[in-house]
Formats: sequence, C-alpha cells, structure tokens
Amino acid sequence: MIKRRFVMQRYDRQTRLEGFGPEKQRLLQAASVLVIGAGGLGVPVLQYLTAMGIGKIGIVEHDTVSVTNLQRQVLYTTADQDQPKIKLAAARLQQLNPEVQIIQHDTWLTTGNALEIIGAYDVVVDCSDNFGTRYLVNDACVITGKPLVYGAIYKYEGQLSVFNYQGGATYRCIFPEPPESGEMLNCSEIGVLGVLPGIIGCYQANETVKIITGIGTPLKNQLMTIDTLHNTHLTFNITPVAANLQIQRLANNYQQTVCEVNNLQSLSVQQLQQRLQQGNLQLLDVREEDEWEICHLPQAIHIPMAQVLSRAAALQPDAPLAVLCHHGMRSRAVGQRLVELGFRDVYNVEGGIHAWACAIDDQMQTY
Amino acid sequence: MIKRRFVMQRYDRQTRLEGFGPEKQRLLQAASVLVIGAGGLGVPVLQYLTAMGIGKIGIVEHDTVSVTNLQRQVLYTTADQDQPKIKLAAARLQQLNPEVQIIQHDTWLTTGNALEIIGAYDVVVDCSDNFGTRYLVNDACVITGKPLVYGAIYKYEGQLSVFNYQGGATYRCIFPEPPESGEMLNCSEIGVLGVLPGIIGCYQANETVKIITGIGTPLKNQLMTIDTLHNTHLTFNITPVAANLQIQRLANNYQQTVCEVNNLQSLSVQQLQQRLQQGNLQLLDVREEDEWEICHLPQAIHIPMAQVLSRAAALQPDAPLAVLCHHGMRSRAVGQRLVELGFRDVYNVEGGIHAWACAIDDQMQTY
Amino acid sequence: MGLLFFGVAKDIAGAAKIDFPETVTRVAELKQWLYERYPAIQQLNSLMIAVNREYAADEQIIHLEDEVAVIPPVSGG
Amino acid sequence: MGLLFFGVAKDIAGAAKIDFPETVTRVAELKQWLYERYPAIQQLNSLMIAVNREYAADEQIIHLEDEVAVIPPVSGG
Repeated sequence: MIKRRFVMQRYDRQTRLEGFGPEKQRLLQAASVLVIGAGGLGVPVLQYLTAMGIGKIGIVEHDTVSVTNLQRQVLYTTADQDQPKIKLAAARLQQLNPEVQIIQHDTWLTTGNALEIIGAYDVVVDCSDNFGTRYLVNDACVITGKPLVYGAIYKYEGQLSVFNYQGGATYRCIFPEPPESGEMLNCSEIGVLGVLPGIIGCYQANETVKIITGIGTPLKNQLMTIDTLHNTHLTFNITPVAANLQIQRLANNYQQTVCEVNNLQSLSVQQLQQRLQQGNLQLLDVREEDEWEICHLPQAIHIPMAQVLSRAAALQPDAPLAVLCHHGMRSRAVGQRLVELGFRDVYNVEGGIHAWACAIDDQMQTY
Repeated sequence: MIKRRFVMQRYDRQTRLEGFGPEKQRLLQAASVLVIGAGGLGVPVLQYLTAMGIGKIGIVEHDTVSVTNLQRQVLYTTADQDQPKIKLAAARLQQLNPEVQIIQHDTWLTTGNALEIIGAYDVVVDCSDNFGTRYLVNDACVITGKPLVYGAIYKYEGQLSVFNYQGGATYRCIFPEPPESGEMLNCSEIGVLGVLPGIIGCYQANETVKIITGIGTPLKNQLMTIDTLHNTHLTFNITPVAANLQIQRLANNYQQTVCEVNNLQSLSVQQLQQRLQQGNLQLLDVREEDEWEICHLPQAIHIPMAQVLSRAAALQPDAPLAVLCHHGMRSRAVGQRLVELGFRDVYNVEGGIHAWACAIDDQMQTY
Repeated sequence: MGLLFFGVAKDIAGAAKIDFPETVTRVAELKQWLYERYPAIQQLNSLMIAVNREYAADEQIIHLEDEVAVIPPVSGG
Repeated sequence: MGLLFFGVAKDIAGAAKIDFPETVTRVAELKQWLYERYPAIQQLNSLMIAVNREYAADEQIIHLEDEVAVIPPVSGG
C-alpha cells in the first residue's frame, strides 16, 4: 500500500496531466521497450523512458566509453573511459529509477540473436549508428511484428519515424536497400553536433510513449526531418509497400560495421610500463630487423613497418594495441593507419623505445 | 601540449564537422552561459552544454530534489531526495566534463541579485518555472544587454525563442505583462509529460550554441511552438517594440513563486524518531486539548485541527514539518491542506501517536 | 482557415481549432470576442494573436481566409 | 518551388535548394538527372523523392510549381 502510494507520487506530474492520468501510467509500467544502442541517441531515450517509468527496458550495447563519446553521450563520465557502456548505463538508470527493470544485452545485434532479443519486447527503438544494423532491426521488427521507433542523425539534421506500426510503412518502404558502398555514408566520420542526438533521442522517447499509451498521433506513415541549424521541421507522408510488410526471414548478411571512429591515442613510456604490467595490451614494434636486434621489449610483437598492413591479421582489432618505434614517428603513422582499418583502441608510444631506455630501463642499449 | 591534444580529442566529433571545426570549438570554450533553473528544462541544457565544452557555466538554483522531480529531471537519482540540486548538478556535470568551469549560484534569482549575476555571463538560458522569474530574467537581460534563450512548457506543448539578441524582440514584445492572477497559469500543477522538457531543453542548448558560434539561424524575432502530441512545429514572426528594448531598471516586484508542488509525504514513527534526533523538523500535533493532556511528545507544537489554518503563521513554511494526530487520519487531512497552502516539505506521521506509543515508547499512555 | 488555440487557451476553448467568427474584422475585435465567449482568457492579461504566422497588433485587419493563432504565455520549466 | 536537398545529398549538391530542372517531368527522370549531374548520389542506392511532402514513386509526374525533396538515408546515432 505504501509502495503503491510512492509509485504514484514519483509520477505525479504525469498522472495529474489531463489525457494521461494513472491509467496511462499503468500502461507504461506494463510495457517493455528494447533500445538498440546506448550511444548518442540511446542515452536520452534511456534516460527519459527510465524516468517516466517504463516497466522493463532492454539495452543492446557492446561498446566501451571513449573520450570522443563524451561531447554527446551525457550519461557517461570522463572517468568511465574504456568501461563497458551497458554496465554503466544500467547502473545509472537504476539509480534514477529503481522501479524499472533494466535488462542488459551485452552484445552487438546480429542475424543470430536479433529475432530472439527483439521478440521479447513490445516496442523497439533504433538508436544504432550504421546501416547494417538499421536494416537488420527493421527486418527483425517486421518478422516479429514489433513497432519500430526510428531516429537517425547526420551533421545538423535528424530523421524520425515510427515504422511497422499497425500496418504502417517500414524503413524499406522509403529506403528499399542500404547504400552499396558504406565508405561515404556509413558511420559518422563526418561528425555531429553534441546536442543533435539529444533532440532526436527525446523525440524517439516521446514517440515510444505515444505508441504505448495511445496518446496523440505517432509518426506512422510519416518521415519527419529536422534541420537544427534553421529549425526547419518537415513531415513527409509515406506509403506502406505490401512486400516489405511480409518479410519472413532475415538476410544472410547486413554488412554491419562498428562505427565510433577512435582516434589514435597516446601512451607515455611510464603509462606503457603500467599497462604492460596489467597485461591487457598488445605491443607492436614496427622497427626494422637490425634495430630490433639492438634492443627490444620482451612482450613486443615484431612486424617491420612495411609489412604491418599485410600481416595485420596477427593482431586483435578489438583489444588495446600500442605501437612502438625508435622515437615515436613511424609508430604514429602505423597507428593512424590501423585506426583507419578499424582497430578500435590504438596507442602511439610517445618517444619510442629511446624514451623507454632513458626513463624506464637504463640497462637498455640506445642507438 | 598533451593537454591540448586531449582537449581536441574530446570534441573531435564536433571539430571534424563541416562548418564547425576547431575555431567554433574555441568560441564555445571562451564563452560563459548562465542557466537559470536546474529542473526539467535546466537539466538537459546543462548536460549538453557541459558535454559540448562551454568554458564557464553558471547555475542559479535553490531547490532540493523531490521524488516528483524524477520523472523528468534525469540528472538526479532516487537517493538524492532532499539534497540541494545545485550541488548535485555541479558535481555530476564536472564528472561529465572537468574542463568546464561550473559556478554555483545557490539562491533564487531576485531583484536584488539578478543584475549582478546575469551581468557576469555572455548568454542567459531561462529554464525557470514561473512568470515572475521569467519577467525578471527578461528585464535583467535587457538592462545588462544579454541575449536570452527562452524555453517554456505546458502539458504537451513548448515555446522557444531567442530574445534581446542583436536588437531583436524581447519577451515583453509578445507578452507585455504577466498574468494578473497566477492561480490558473503559474507553476505546473497541471502536470507535464516527462520527456517534454527534454525536447525543449535540448533545443535551448542548440540555440545557445548557435548564438555563441554564429552557425545557422537562431530564433531571433521568432517564436516557435512545438506540439509533441502531433509533432506540429509552427514558427511565428515577431517584431521588436522599441520601448521594451529600453528598459532601464527592474520593477519593484515580480510576484515570483516557488513552483514545484510538493505532495504530502509520509513518515513512519521510526523515521520520525530519527528526524527528531537530527533536530531539523517541526512537529505539529493537531489533536484536541484533552488528548494532548493524556500524552504528547515534548518537541511538538500543539495546535488543534480546527485552529491550524488560522494559526499557520506559527509554522515555518519552508522548513520540514511533520503532522501528528491519534492514528494518522486527521493529520493527513491537515498535512494535505498545508501543502496546498504552499508548505514545501510536509509529512504525515503514519499511525499517529498511538503507533509511537506501541513501537517507540512503551511508557507512553495509550487511549 | 480558422482559429488555432495554444497552451491554456486550448483548454479554455476546449478545442485546438474552431471556425473563425465571421463578424470579426480586426485583432482588437477578435480579443473582445474571445473575452466574451471565454471569460477565463481575460485572466491571461497578455495574449499573442498571430495572423498568417506573423504577430498581429490590435489594429490589424483579419480576413476570413487567414490562419489566426491565439497564443498565451506559458511558464512551465 | 524548387528542389530541396537533405543529408549527404545536400553536401553532394553543395546547396540546400536549387531551381527545379525544367526538362524533367517525372520522378524517374529526376533521378536520372541527379545521377548525371551528381554522380556520387548513385552510391546512395536508395533515394527518397517527395513531391509536395508526399513520397513519390518513379512514375509520378512532377510539375514546375511542385516542391520536390531529395532525401537520402542517414545512419548516424
């Protein structure tokens, strides 16, 4: 009884709202929502859906926090770097509202798990950042019969819609196929203004609440574009295409990509020593054979600069990797190239092995 | 040098944005912004401006966290109840971005401090929740020559504008005078959907960035209305009225109100004992004279139920107040009435003095 | 094109949109008409009227085909 | 009313709005015209064309006074 009173007090500002009331609050509390991605769009979606009291919220996320996330992913802190987003997000959302059940799906969405994960929720919110995942989410929502709240951003613009809702249009009804070449469009090397995903994510949370409670007019059969530079909001009517509503199975491959572009980071030789002691670091020495003979670190993998790209398969692209040379110049070039190749956590050892010899190991031979 | 590189890495996703770049980032870092209110609108404004790297952010806030804030004020947690918002907000924003200087103005904005506080910043963002403060902010911005980013919400609707910017219109150019009677309109007894201030606050942060960096078209001489139920966005052109741009001094009184409507809260007799030991609680016993004679708590102020309203001046409306009767029924009615009168932190002692006698003090006489 | 209500004016009128009153030809008359039909609107003190998305002063003439918006101040935060 | 570009199409065209090409009368022709003038747009594979705020299929006829929007998919999150 006391619990009940407390519940209603938390949501008092909604339940006293004309047209909302305790009966709509109960619909929120009975609903389950899956949020795919806890990044720029996912953070505001998760914050507001949690605050408003959705019964169960699932999060699909497998990334760690990078410093470049922090200009827009306001749920994380500077101290969170390299920590898994999903654990951080779940813990903070529970602090905001312990009444919400938070489910952690600590994985990327794949053709192998999409139907099972999505099938367990009432509404899906797509906060992913690449075309592969977006088409996978769309198809899985069609197959499992789930409404899909779509939001996507580019530079200063956003797109919003509600797909596959009560027989309405799907993502493929406006964009039948993904771009062939991801080079130009996929991911977000282009950059994004920090507050843009805040705006679009809040609209996604709002559409989600509208679907669950039946208030207002969700963006069914509509695509809304928002230009935040000029505050231009246009709504386009779209039409369901029957074939797109009848997808029976997933495609074999959605060409998913991992999208946050991590810049090359730096390690001092002191930091390198510490990380090597902790043991969670690949160390790549890119000097020539004769330099390696003079001196090297025992933990290092040795691949001379000219051979790195052809032998990159020897390295793990998802684990931290430090690149070392004589003074830190060649290793910078190699590190940059590995980042571009998709290595996710790459460090240049500043000052190279010469700095190591001077500052860490005075027994090491210099040259 | 390393610090510099780090700085640019954090904002990499903005600085690689065409039309933004490092030079706009430097403008953000050189700017100071005052955010008035750290509530529904203030929270997203503060989160995103901090994340994006404004140089100095001032916060004006004097309220504490209430459980009814948590359906929309996503910076706070359930454990934060009764703590001052400004300290919590400042600490969390610093964790998000330690490079931003956060200034705490732990006060309400008044005619006595408005000009001094507002005068120290480049841009002002009005996230207040009552007409008195909104007119005070407007007039102080006109007098000190500061652009004002305006956002306000009602039920499912929001209003946005940029006032007093480069000779543009002010708040008084569209709404010359505040409503005479605050009863109908002031504050937010009507309620608000949790995500609405998220949407409007993000737009306010976006307009702030546009003003500071000169990108895009700020809402100068425009009022934008947003209806989140139907995704209707209308932009109205407004015209500066010369007299409103020439205000020289503040009015004597802005009829400011403290707006969050606090519901009646509950205390068990165990919690009452603890709070009385801490000493920061007024205890009001509303039983009749003959009941008081049988037993009472030494700390209690005794005002029989029928006389409470006429003698309410004996109580402090801003300090915590617990109401006690025999079994907790009369005290509930009185507590409810005191909340409606504007008492800000009122508790009903559940079970009354009878529960106290049973659970805490078995020497106390029961009846 | 009709009369659009915003904020609390929508609640007072009980509708988001109504037909434009045919007898009204100027903004001042419209306000008078609103005050008589919906007395609670007088409490607003300030009330913005926009004609075809432009702020309209009391003396402005309104045509039947105009889109007229009734926008009260709102204070929530 | 002109041709409005969104997302990466705006970058490829180098403008948010241009005059509508007078020789074009159907959506399919417009796409062909865009691909020739801005070859990079072909990489988009899917491209939504909207005429007067309505999704327009290839066979739809476009008039000179229509507002035509060119909307590519965007993937950022």
